[in-house]
Amino acid sequence: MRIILNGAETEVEATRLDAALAELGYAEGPFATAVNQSFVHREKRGETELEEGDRIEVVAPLQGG
Amino acid sequence: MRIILNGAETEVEATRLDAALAELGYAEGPFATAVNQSFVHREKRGETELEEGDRIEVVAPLQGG
Amino acid sequence: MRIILNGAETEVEATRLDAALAELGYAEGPFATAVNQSFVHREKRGETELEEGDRIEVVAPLQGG
Amino acid sequence: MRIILNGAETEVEATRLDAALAELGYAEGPFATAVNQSFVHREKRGETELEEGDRIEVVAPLQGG
Amino acid sequence: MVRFYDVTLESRLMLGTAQYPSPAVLAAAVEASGAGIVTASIRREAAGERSGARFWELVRRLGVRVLPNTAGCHTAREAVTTAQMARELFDTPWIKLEVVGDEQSQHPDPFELVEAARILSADGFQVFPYCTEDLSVAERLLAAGCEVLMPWGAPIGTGRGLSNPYGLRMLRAAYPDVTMVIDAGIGRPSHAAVAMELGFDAVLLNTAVAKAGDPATMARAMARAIEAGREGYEADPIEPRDMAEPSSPVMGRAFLA
Amino acid sequence: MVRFYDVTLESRLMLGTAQYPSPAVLAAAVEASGAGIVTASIRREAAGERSGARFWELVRRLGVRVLPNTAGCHTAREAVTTAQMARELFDTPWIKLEVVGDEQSQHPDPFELVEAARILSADGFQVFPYCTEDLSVAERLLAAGCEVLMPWGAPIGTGRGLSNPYGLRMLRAAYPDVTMVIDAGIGRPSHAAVAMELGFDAVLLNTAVAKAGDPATMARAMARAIEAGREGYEADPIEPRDMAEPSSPVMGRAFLA
Amino acid sequence: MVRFYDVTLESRLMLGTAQYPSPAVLAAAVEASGAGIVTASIRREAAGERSGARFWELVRRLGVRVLPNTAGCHTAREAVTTAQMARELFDTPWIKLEVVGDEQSQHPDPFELVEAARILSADGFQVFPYCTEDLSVAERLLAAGCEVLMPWGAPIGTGRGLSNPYGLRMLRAAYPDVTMVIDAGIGRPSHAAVAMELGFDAVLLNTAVAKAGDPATMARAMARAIEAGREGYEADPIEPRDMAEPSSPVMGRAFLA
Amino acid sequence: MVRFYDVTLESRLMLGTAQYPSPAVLAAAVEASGAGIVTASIRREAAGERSGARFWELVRRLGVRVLPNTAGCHTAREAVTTAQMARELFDTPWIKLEVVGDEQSQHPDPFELVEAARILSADGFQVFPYCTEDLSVAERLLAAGCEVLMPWGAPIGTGRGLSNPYGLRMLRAAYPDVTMVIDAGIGRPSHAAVAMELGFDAVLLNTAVAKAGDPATMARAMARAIEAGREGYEADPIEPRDMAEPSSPVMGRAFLA
Repeated sequence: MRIILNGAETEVEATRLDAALAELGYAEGPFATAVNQSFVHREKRGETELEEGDRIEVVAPLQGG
Repeated sequence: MRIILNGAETEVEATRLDAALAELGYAEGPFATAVNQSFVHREKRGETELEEGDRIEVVAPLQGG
Repeated sequence: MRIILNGAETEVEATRLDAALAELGYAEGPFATAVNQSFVHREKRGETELEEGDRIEVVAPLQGG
Repeated sequence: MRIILNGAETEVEATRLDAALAELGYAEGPFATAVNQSFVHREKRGETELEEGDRIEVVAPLQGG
Repeated sequence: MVRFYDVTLESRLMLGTAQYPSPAVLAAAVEASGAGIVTASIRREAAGERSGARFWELVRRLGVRVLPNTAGCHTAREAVTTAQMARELFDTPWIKLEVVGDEQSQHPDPFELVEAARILSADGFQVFPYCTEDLSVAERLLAAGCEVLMPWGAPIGTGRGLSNPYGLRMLRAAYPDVTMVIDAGIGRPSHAAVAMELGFDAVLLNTAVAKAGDPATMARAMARAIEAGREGYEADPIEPRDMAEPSSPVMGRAFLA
Repeated sequence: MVRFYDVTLESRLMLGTAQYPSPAVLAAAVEASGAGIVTASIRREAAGERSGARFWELVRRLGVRVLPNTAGCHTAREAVTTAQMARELFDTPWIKLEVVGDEQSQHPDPFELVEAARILSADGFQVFPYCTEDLSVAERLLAAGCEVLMPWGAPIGTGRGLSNPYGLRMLRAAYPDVTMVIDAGIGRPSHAAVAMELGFDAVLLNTAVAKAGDPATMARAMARAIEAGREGYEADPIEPRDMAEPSSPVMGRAFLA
Repeated sequence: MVRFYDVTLESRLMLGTAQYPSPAVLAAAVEASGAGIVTASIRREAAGERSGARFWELVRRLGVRVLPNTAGCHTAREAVTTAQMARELFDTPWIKLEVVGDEQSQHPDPFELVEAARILSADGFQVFPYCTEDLSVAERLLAAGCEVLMPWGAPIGTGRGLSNPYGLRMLRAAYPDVTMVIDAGIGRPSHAAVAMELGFDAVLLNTAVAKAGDPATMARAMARAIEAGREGYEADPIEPRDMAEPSSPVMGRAFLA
Repeated sequence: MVRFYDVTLESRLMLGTAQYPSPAVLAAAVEASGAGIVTASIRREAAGERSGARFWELVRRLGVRVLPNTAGCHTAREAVTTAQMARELFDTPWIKLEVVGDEQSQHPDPFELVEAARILSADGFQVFPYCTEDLSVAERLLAAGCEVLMPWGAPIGTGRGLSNPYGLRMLRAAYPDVTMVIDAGIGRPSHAAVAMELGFDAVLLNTAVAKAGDPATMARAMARAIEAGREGYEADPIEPRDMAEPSSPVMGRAFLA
């Protein structure tokens, strides 16, 4: 399935968000997620089904002003 | 009928705006009107029926900044 | 002899500055002196002869900005 | 005779200021003169004797702020 | 020449008509100012009062355009109704749209202002909104159809001059082609000149003239300052320098020391 | 009307003649400015050079008074000799007395300045001293015989506007009857207007006009700003207020909310 | 002591964490500042990148509270989603809400800002909105549930100091009991002191410290200036006077002339 | 560390001792300020009055150096005699040399000042002259032997902050190695910070502390502001920029719109 991960087209086999993240290599470490511009809580990733063309954002803390 | 003319309770016998204004003494001179906060065009005054408690504003030009 | 002490006319009998100061009641405490607008060092007071009409200033420390 | 004209060494034969100026080519036109930092009035040029090494300034009007 | 919607005028000064010692002084000030536009307001009139008619007659004789305002309105609804009454009274599509947040500071309320500007523009008005230097508000006012903006210099009646020249400069730079009038806060001719030097197109004044000791003279002074500031802007002024530089030539200086 | 010694003039602008792109532009700027006085300088001239004569001819045609300066002088002695030469050249007792402390900042040197002013006044000159806002220096210049003071606005050529308006205000207040001309540091029309609003009698400009993109337009702008500032001063301006107050009357406002 | 929602802190300085030459310099600056709160942001992270984790570890070791921001958001929707992600990442209900109108000036967009503030407050966030000095916007932010306001001093990164001190003073006066933090535009310690002297409760800084030649020293300087300004505000400063008066007593002066 | 002749001190604040509500408040303010130097004056004392002795005792207990002044002197002669008396009383070669032009503005008189500085320096005094930002005066004071200058910020007791920051900046730049103390005119901590950010070495305060509602707190605030300004100066601050620049990184921003 083709998705958009952080703005770049990517293929994943998984159809749920948690599995897709694991497949893409996001393991430990603090990160947060949104699908199609809506926040997906950490605990909802397992029940979030992905669809072709979904836009997934994976973000982490960064210095800021 | 009791109306509110420029903020003050007033009795009028007329039931249309144009007649009420004439009855109240607004004759010549530039003035504009609103009923219940909505503008009433000069040419619509004859077809504007008044009801008990209507708030009528009659305004004229004034110096301003 | 009539002198001007800090702007006010005063009579003294002494004719030297040290004696005049003692006569006027200046005893202990820090003070400095000028006669006719010129500074008179503490150690020169004994050799400073006064003349009729001399202007003597006696000053002490004061808060200042 | 060697003089300094406007900062530059110059030879003149004349020994009076008016003659020296004429010799140097200052003819018509508005100009004013100083010798050794002192102003020499136009009417005094004829009686101003020059000496070896005198510093002569010849100035004219110029735009200014 | 400055353009307000489809009208082009010579004078870059707009004059308010309130607070003068007398109608005669107002008339003298308008004349001395050379203003092409005066502002006016509306208010309740009692039957037979005739003061509106007298003011209207005065303005007519001055031979200037009138820009009615919605002074004192706090909501879009009030402002819209006021504008509609003003349009009928003054027979003009122009409206100086004031929607203010409180009586004290008379600061523009951007939310009600933008809403009123949308409604009035759609209704055929040519809106002159009294606003701040806020870029987002300006953007929405322009999107609503406004072709003129009237950012404040400082709160009405303060006479302080421009409170935020930097912010005004940014607003001017963001929309270089929009007609912008500095409205309110001017106290002295130099304040008006500064506004014009920043590239604004015109200045609206009232208190500074009306409450001056000599309103007509102040009106003329303001008119001159506005022209001066505009010409200064157009003449490409020198940049400020940190260090001094002699203006008289130093070459060829006589050596007299 | 402003008085410089025994001469009374209409225009409150004095214009410097240096740094213009061409004599024609200079002439156009002088004309546009309406100035009654221009400043000039002197410098060494080679035999047969004739540039002094050409400049002199230009100034004559402008039909304005000339105020020669002692630009570039660092000592009283230099300044005195320079003034004497200038008096002969320009045939006027007027001298703008500049005695500056260094080339860099061109700041007036009060010690040499006062000494030169004493000598020149005693010699019959009518001295226009270029000074700072220093009250003690002003006092001595007046005691020396000066009837005009020319305090700087900012260092020459900086175009920054008034560096120390508070100090200038104190100087103005200390000697309300002395003719005072703000000399140097003006960059924009608003700067000139501020100087006049502080109660100064005139402004002398050079770089701001000569180096503007369009000198004649800037000259006219400055002239207008100076008149505007003067009229503003005379018309008794409003005092700045801290909090906003409405300029349209609040009584009688229609209730439409 | 200053209160941010249910937290009360000693330090009135908040420090941004961006733009430092290195994490070590950032850590030194935070320590030198004594700040109790630092701001942070979020961004996309590639799988296995770990830079988020490293930054997070650094912040943890500093032992300060984190105020995440929504930097770069232009719409309420973006800001809401960003805030939600930040809440999960930083485990805090606090959010510094930035919704800006354009990249160039980074000015707050009041319309999107207020909408986002409403949504986030309703969702349990404790919102710190980056706003202007606009009184109507402030009123709506407070009505939306904000208990802290963060008006800008000047646009982000400009280091100009307060662009509109008068407007900020009016905002402070309108809501004397609301915690207000001056955010952005500070360049020098004196700018921070001025903000505190106007009665603001705290200052948020980033560029002025991070880009200074010596960030840790500048951080300490800013901390001192903020305390100085606050104490100055609390100590009831003298009013400026127009004319000089001697501070040493004049009575009893020796007569030596 | 700042050097005054052959003494090097940690604190960059000098505190005046006049105008406090009580000796106890004075003592508390000196302590809170951490000042290493206080100023004092002299005045006529009646026989048996003992107030001089009490003041002297108070100062001794404070454990700080005393810098006596010549407040109120209008001529070099008065100042010289006053300085000589002060040297005997306070047993120090230091003298803060004040020679002022009038009672009203207390402005330094450069002519009498320079003359007094010459006489006193030749007589072994270490002179701290209260002067203006005038470069020529500074040059002569240094030539007279002064190793410290005390330019005013604004007239004594006005609390206005620096009247002419540009002029002060030029003075600082002209003599970068001379110890310079801003003396007079400071009202708020931010004013003191500005003085230090301009590169001045120290600040002398009196009225701003003594007449504040809470002098000890204000003294501490001033001390902090002075340190803050100095550190800010040393930490190489950012330059002000005209346009905004985001402080949070824009690369890698999540796309949520």
